[in-house]
Amino acid sequence: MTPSDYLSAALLLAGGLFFLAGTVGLLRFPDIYSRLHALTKADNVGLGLTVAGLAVQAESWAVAGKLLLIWALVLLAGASVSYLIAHGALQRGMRPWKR
Amino acid sequence: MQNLYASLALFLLLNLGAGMWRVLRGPTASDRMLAAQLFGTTAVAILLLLAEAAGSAALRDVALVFALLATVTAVAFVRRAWLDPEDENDTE
Amino acid sequence: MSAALFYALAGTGLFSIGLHALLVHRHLLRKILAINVMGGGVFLVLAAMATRNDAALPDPVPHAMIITGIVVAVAATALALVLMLKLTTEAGHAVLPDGKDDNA
Amino acid sequence: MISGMLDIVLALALMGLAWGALASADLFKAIVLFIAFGLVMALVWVRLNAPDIALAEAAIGAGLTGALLLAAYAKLHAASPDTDVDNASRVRGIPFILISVLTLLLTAALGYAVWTLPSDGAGLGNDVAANLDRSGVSNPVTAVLLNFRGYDTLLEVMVLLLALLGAWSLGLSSPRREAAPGLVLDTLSRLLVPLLILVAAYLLWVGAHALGGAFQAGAVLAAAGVLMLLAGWRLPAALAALPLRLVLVAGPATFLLLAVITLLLEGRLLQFYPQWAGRLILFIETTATISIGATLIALFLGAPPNREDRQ
Repeated sequence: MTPSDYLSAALLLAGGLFFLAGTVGLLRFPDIYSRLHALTKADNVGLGLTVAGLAVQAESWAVAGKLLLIWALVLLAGASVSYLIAHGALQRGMRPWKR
Repeated sequence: MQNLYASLALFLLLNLGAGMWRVLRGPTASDRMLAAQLFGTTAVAILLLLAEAAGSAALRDVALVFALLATVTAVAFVRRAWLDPEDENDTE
Repeated sequence: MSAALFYALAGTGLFSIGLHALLVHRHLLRKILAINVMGGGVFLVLAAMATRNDAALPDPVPHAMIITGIVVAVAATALALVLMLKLTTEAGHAVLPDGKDDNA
Repeated sequence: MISGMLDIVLALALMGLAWGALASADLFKAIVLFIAFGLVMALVWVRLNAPDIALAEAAIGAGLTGALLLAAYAKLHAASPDTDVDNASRVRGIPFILISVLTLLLTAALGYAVWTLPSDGAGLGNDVAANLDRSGVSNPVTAVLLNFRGYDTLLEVMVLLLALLGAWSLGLSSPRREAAPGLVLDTLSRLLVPLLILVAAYLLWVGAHALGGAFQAGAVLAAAGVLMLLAGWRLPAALAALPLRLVLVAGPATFLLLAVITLLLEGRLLQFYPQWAGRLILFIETTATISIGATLIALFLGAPPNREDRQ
């Protein structure tokens, strides 16, 4: 293992951790808004760290660029869809959870 | 490193299986759709890991198409299939 | 057991799950999903058979047939959905009648 | 070891999702489970060393089919509000037991047939590899689709057109007026649609030597159109009659014309001269991509655009 392998492994493992956190949040949080919050952590940070871990290993700049493009797309789509769902939920009168 | 890629792919797949509970459980349509959205992102990550493990650059194109097309499904839900009177009992 | 044989058997399982649901359910949307699952099972058997002699590259002919099949399946699904909607606007529901209802 | 476990988990997920999609009481839940089924299916194609199929499944199985089903679910609800009530209706009693027993017997027979298939079937892989350099492309799947078995693809674009004719002839209309898309969806579609069209062109171009091809490109193009429709775009009335129909038949017509020409010149359907094959295939694929995309968009709408606009 070279130093870049260690860096890549650390990033990938951290990414996996965020995916786990996102899933746990999706399962455990009480309402749609907080679940959205959990979901976007997996979307943005989990995939971001995974992409970063793989980009460290990438054989060329083009590959790293394509990885970043995929991440950027998921970011854009995730943010927009989350807004649309939260907006729709509010319009339909779903109230945020209160203790 | 090969083992790490494959194990992480397996781990993400199991994660996806756990998220299935939210699809089954609901309670609202939007919750189910949210879980499907997470599946899409997880599948993108799994594809990228498998691409690295198999050394197959082409799989990144599959991941790219996945990322683009999952959005269309989600927008179709928000714009069409989200029926107006949604159950209010959104807490467990 | 090789991975190819394993997936081929999974494909037959999918085909059976789909066939059972197709015959048992009366709601047309459910039947459309069932046919799609059956198709997925068939594709899986085909693709598994393409990889069974462990060559470097799998047989491209079944792959081409599956890609054709996927596109035909989506077109057929779209047509079936329109037919279902037409029936629903005419009959008021999307459920096939029980055989017994016809005698009444 | 780990890859074996991956296969087992994938196959189990596939079965579980199929079962859930077909047995769950809630229709919407069934559709979401079916979308997830398409996602897992695409991962299975990757495991089976079939990235070309994975790409088609990612575009169609996980994307377009989901949008189609969700839109149909909404229309079904509008046409029959109690559809969720009677959706659990199924065969019960003795017929149910009979069907289950017969299905189990059939499963056993099919499983036995698959199990006893010879494990060394040569297939056609070697023939394809031997003739690949005369096909005009270097991606074997594209070579099979557009050259060696071009007639399959010719019939397939015809099937698409027929499906659309069938759907249009039923005379449905979608009276539903949509709310304004809002700034976020509008911006999203303005960013994503050009990107989708670009990706479609890329897939069409690389299909000759790498992953891609007309079907995948057509499906991605269709996704662009569906996204525009969802964001409130409608085909301008001036384009709805003749221009739309020309685009829809461009692919099938080009294909058919080339089939007739090759039949007359060579005596064989779609037999290309090797030195011409590459260019002809790209030409057919380009028109086919546009027609496939347009047909799938029209199938998503389910009714001719001019009829919808009159509502």
